[in-house]
Amino acid sequence: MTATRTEKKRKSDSAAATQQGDPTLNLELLRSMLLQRRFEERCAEAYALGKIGGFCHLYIGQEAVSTGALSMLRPDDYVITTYRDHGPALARGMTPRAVMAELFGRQDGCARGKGGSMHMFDTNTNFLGGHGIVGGHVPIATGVGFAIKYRGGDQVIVCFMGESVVNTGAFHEALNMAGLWKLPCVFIIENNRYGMGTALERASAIHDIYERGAAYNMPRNQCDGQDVFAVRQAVGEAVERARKEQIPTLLEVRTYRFMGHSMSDAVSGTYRPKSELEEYMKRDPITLLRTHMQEAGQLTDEQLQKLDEELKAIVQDSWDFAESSPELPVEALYEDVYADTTT
Amino acid sequence: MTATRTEKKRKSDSAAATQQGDPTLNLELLRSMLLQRRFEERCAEAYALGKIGGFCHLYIGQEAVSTGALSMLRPDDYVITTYRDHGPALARGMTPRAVMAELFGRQDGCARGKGGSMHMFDTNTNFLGGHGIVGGHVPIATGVGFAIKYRGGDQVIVCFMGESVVNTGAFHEALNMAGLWKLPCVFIIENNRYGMGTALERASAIHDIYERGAAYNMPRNQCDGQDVFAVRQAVGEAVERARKEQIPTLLEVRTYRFMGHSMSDAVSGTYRPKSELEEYMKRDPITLLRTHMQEAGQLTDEQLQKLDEELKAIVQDSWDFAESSPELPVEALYEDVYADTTT
Amino acid sequence: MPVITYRDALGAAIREEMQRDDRVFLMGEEVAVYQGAYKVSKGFLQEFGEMRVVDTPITELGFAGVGVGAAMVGLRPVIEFMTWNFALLALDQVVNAAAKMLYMSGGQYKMPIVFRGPNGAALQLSAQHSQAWESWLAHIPGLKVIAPGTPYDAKGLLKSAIRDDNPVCVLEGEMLYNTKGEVPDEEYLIPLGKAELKREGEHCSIITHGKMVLVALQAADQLAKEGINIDVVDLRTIRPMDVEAIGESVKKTNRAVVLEEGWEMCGVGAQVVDYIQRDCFDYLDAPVVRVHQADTPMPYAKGLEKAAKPDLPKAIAAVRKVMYLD
Amino acid sequence: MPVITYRDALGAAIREEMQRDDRVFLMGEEVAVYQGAYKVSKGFLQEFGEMRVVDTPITELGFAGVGVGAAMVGLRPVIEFMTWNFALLALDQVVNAAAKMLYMSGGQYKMPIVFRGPNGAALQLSAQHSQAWESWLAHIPGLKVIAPGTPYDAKGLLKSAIRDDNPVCVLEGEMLYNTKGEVPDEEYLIPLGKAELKREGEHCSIITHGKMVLVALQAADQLAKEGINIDVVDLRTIRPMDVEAIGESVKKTNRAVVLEEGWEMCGVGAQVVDYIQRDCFDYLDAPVVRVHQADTPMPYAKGLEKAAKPDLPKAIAAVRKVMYLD
Ligand SMILES: Cc1ncc(C[n+]2csc(CCOP(=O)(O)OP(=O)(O)O)c2C)c(N)n1
Ligand SMILES: Cc1ncc(C[n+]2csc(CCOP(=O)(O)OP(=O)(O)O)c2C)c(N)n1
Ligand SMILES: [Mg+2]
Ligand SMILES: [Mg+2]
Repeated sequence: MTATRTEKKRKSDSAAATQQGDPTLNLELLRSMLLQRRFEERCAEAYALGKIGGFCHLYIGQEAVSTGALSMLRPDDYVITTYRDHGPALARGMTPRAVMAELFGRQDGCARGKGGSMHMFDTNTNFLGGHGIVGGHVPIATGVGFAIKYRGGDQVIVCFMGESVVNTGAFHEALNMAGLWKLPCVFIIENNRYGMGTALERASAIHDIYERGAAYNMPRNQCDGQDVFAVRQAVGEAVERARKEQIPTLLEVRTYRFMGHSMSDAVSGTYRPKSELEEYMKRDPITLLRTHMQEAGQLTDEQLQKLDEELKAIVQDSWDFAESSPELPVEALYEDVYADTTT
Repeated sequence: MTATRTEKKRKSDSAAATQQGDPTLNLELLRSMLLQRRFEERCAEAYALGKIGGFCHLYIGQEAVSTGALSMLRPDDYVITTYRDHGPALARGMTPRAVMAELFGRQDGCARGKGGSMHMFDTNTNFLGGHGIVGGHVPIATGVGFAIKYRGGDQVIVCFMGESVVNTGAFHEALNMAGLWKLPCVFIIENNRYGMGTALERASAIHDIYERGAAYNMPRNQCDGQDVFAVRQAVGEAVERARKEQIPTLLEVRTYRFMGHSMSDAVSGTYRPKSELEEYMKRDPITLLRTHMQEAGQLTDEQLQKLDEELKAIVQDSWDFAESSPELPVEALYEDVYADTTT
Repeated sequence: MPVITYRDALGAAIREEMQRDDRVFLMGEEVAVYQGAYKVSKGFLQEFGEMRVVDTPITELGFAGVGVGAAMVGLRPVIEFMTWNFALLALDQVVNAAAKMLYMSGGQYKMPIVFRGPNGAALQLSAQHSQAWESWLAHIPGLKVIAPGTPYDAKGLLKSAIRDDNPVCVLEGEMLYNTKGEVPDEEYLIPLGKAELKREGEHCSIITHGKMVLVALQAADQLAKEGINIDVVDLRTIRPMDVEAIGESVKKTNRAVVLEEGWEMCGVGAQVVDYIQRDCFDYLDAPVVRVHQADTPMPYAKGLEKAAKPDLPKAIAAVRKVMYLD
Repeated sequence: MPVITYRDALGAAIREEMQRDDRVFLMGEEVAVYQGAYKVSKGFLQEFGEMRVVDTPITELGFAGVGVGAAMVGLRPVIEFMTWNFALLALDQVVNAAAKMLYMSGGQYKMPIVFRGPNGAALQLSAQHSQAWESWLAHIPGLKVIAPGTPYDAKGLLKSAIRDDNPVCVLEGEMLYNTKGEVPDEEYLIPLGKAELKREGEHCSIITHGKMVLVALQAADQLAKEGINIDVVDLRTIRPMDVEAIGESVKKTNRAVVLEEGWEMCGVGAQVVDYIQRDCFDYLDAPVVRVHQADTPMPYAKGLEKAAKPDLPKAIAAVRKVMYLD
């Protein structure tokens, strides 16, 4: 039952080829990825200006993962992730306004300004957070898979996580249950090679971490996380398996973060050399897609510039919106502690 | 680096053959196993009489695991296990008197009567307990392995655990660190097929659980836990690897418990049929060893009977000792909460 | 009225709610095939099937999180911990996920989940298996915490807990499961957050909850023979605590004993004392006296265990002390 | 006397103890290559090497247990939690293993281990990253718990903690790491279990610990201008608590405010109130007033976060209240 990697790769190649030819789709993918990039750039600026506070983890460099994966979902599917959540939130279709207002801690934020950078939530898009405890959201994802199966639905849940998560007990317990009970979960490891300052190789006894799936009798796969088509291919297969056969998948997506771990961490230095960063930046997921489209004649320079300006304007709008959104009144402190409802 | 199972098996066969011919050794093994059996039988009796209280988990049926494994250790090695600890404590060389007095909750118990059935401890034999939280002692074992390496010693630690433990987060976190840091730990899963009333197959996504070792880059193996020679062989290899190369091993030993989970659980019924129990009892580890010795002409009926009587007398002596050991004075309640020493 | 055990009262509460609402399910170790470690869910697997009565691997953290996930998307999990001792492993999910989800999400994701299981010491289970966690849980905003002391309260409170849209921790007592009491056949609910005056008296209040309610009632019986009449306030819910009921009682009796199973430091009793001194400062005729477990891990030896636990003689001694009778 | 930061005082304490005793080692996330998440262990890897300064995977439960195992066989681990928020995952090892090992083993296995890291809220870190755990830890017999508020105390207490043969939990403050104070070059130790009177005054006592010590001192400064003189009792150690020091102060001032960072219910303040009403019943001129975090998870929004936290205006208001000045 466990899928082998080579099988997957073969299927990938042909299917991906077809996909890569679709200009409308490609434009959508590019738009989604570029929106995240422009958004995060402005977040860095807002953080420096003190408009955003607390811990703030940017998604720059990893946009092909969120966009590729979430482009394979239906609106009624579920998504859950870590504190590195701005990118996935936008890729899922949450409005830049709601996300930016949340970052600014304002009333119109997607969590009323109570969650902040690490805790984006949105019932409209079934976006289940934004979680701050490393590993903590993985059992929650298993629980969502359980609920889907309980109700006899054909939804799936996509659970993103950093590669450090695979060493946590929560991951192990959650994946064992998902494998045992055959739940429609797609576990996506965003392997950006570092958990804060700790390289994967210094934290995990094995380095091809998707192989951990074997311990849970789970199909597993690995793919290039800078190539949005590769991500779509691998996630698409996993989603289909989850939706049709209720079989979970562990997917390792190899990517890299172009920024520091959080706003308080240097981009390079103690734990990774500048040269390594520069090497990886050559495979910027947005550049890869853009170049592909340009070479295929799907995108002119002019179109690109227009798109970029449009997205910048959207992000500026989100900033303006956030800034004009009211602060919460002090009474709001005591709201949302308990629901005052029963069934 | 990971050892394959077939390799191991091959080595086993020849080495085991030599071992099996040593009558002095075999008599020691038989004595150790039979002592545990007779001891546990009297525990059941003492429990029924109310002399032992609380939770009490007997080891009957699994004696080849403790005896086989611990017969491969040096006195300065370390041992740690779960609440099912009377057998391992005796096999490690703790006196029946100290163990029985502990069970009776008396002053001369190995933990002054404060630990009870689940918490046997003994600094003399480096017996590190007796732990009640499923999975909790596995990171502790990794820590002992760490300390050995830290000091540059060549000791090893043997960590016994039930098969349910492999699903816990603690197991995963501990084995990853042991594999990553190459610590001299021998993790022995006593797979008696059930965790309380839950069959392994209903709790673990994979059923050959020693395969979990692959996730930790750890040599792994499986052996027959009713055959004391097979246990010695497999543990011996693991101990040597740990001692000489500081490489940990995950070893699954297939055994069966002949009693209920604890004294309050029926021997068979809801979760396992009587017929299954009877089938397994045909492979009583003591009968297997005894028959082997008898067939090899190493043991006469008379010798066996004498041994049995001697062991029964030892157990009776431990009972008498325990019964005459004083109750703790009430002030003792407040002792041992804090050490009043500093360094 | 029918007389049933605490165990069966809990079982009936869950069964009725599962019959009423198919979003309710029971999950935990040994709840299904084994019929419950303490047999609260006897017959459930047969009645509701394996999708609604779910045996888990030994993964307290994991299955608590599974419950949280299921609750986020609209199910109503009842998560059984074999005992709360093991729930220590799950507290990250209880505290960091369940208790905060509504808040962190700005009111979007409700958390209708029940965490339940036996709490506190049974008999000679030693240090790792004998802990009372109510003060820890009560510390956490976002949680509700109940500790029923009788079969009647157990059923009524647990049903309310299952219908509540917030995470509710239910602290049962292994030593209570076999105790009996009247429980009507007709459906009833007991509101969370309301204490009950279990016995009326004017000389001294005993404020207590859970397993210790029985001890308090026994103390009241015994003291009544000497003409000392005790107001026994059973908190029933620890969070939110019925501060008014405490105040009413103490303003009447002017003396209070707080009786609990757990440890002293930062225990539930400490909080009750704080409420009393805050609200009844001018009414108190003596310092409040607390009765609680000795400040040690629980020993195995029978005699020491007895010495460690709060019990009837200690409760009576406390009343005598607060009344300056000795 | 040299003036150094709280961060460097902690670092110096660990460094000196590692130099003194080669059984002492530091383990945790990011302590080595990254030089410490909050840079307490800056330079350690270079000085002591990777066997004594050990980066772990993200496995709070696991590496806490590794520490316990190492301590059982004679090492003296200093386990760093990146923050105590994450230590929630490790509490089974802290409570069920470390705190009970000596007791369960009948006095055989000592547990010379330190668990340390920042505790409580920093700035806008939101619900999952802003919790103060002292009351939970103080609840547990077998643990010692310290919460230094100044660089001087941090160094002296941490050194004592490392030399203690019991498990000691050290609650630091992320917001304190950059604060400065005088710390002598010569070696000194501060005994665990002793409070310090940080300021003398006769009108009211403020009993506090950790981060709130600075707030209490500011309050004292400000109130002094109005002629109100405050006794500031810095507990320094939460468990065992210096009950005598509390009593002495309150018997002198007859009024007390208890100021802490954590939540109200079953908080450290509740316990302090209990000690006060027990030992100073006849001395109190007013109910003790508590200041603590609002009874909500910590919100992200700056304004709400400010409203949730105990601070100088709230501390002053509490003193005025307990002195019936408003
Ligand atoms: C249980 C826990 N321990 C520690 C932390 C602190 N922490 C936050 S993010 C992080 C690194 C996580 O790395 P990874 O999972 O690879 O995700 P990435 O940040 O690379 O996306 C750490 C250690 C935490 N939030 N939770
Ligand atoms: C964390 C935790 N959860 C639950 C329990 C209750 N419990 C005690 S033993 C046991 C079954 C363990 O089975 P296994 O590991 O196979 O060991 P065996 O009893 O078969 O030797 C359970 C569920 C516990 N002690 N600790
Ligand atoms: Mg990473
Ligand atoms: Mg078993």
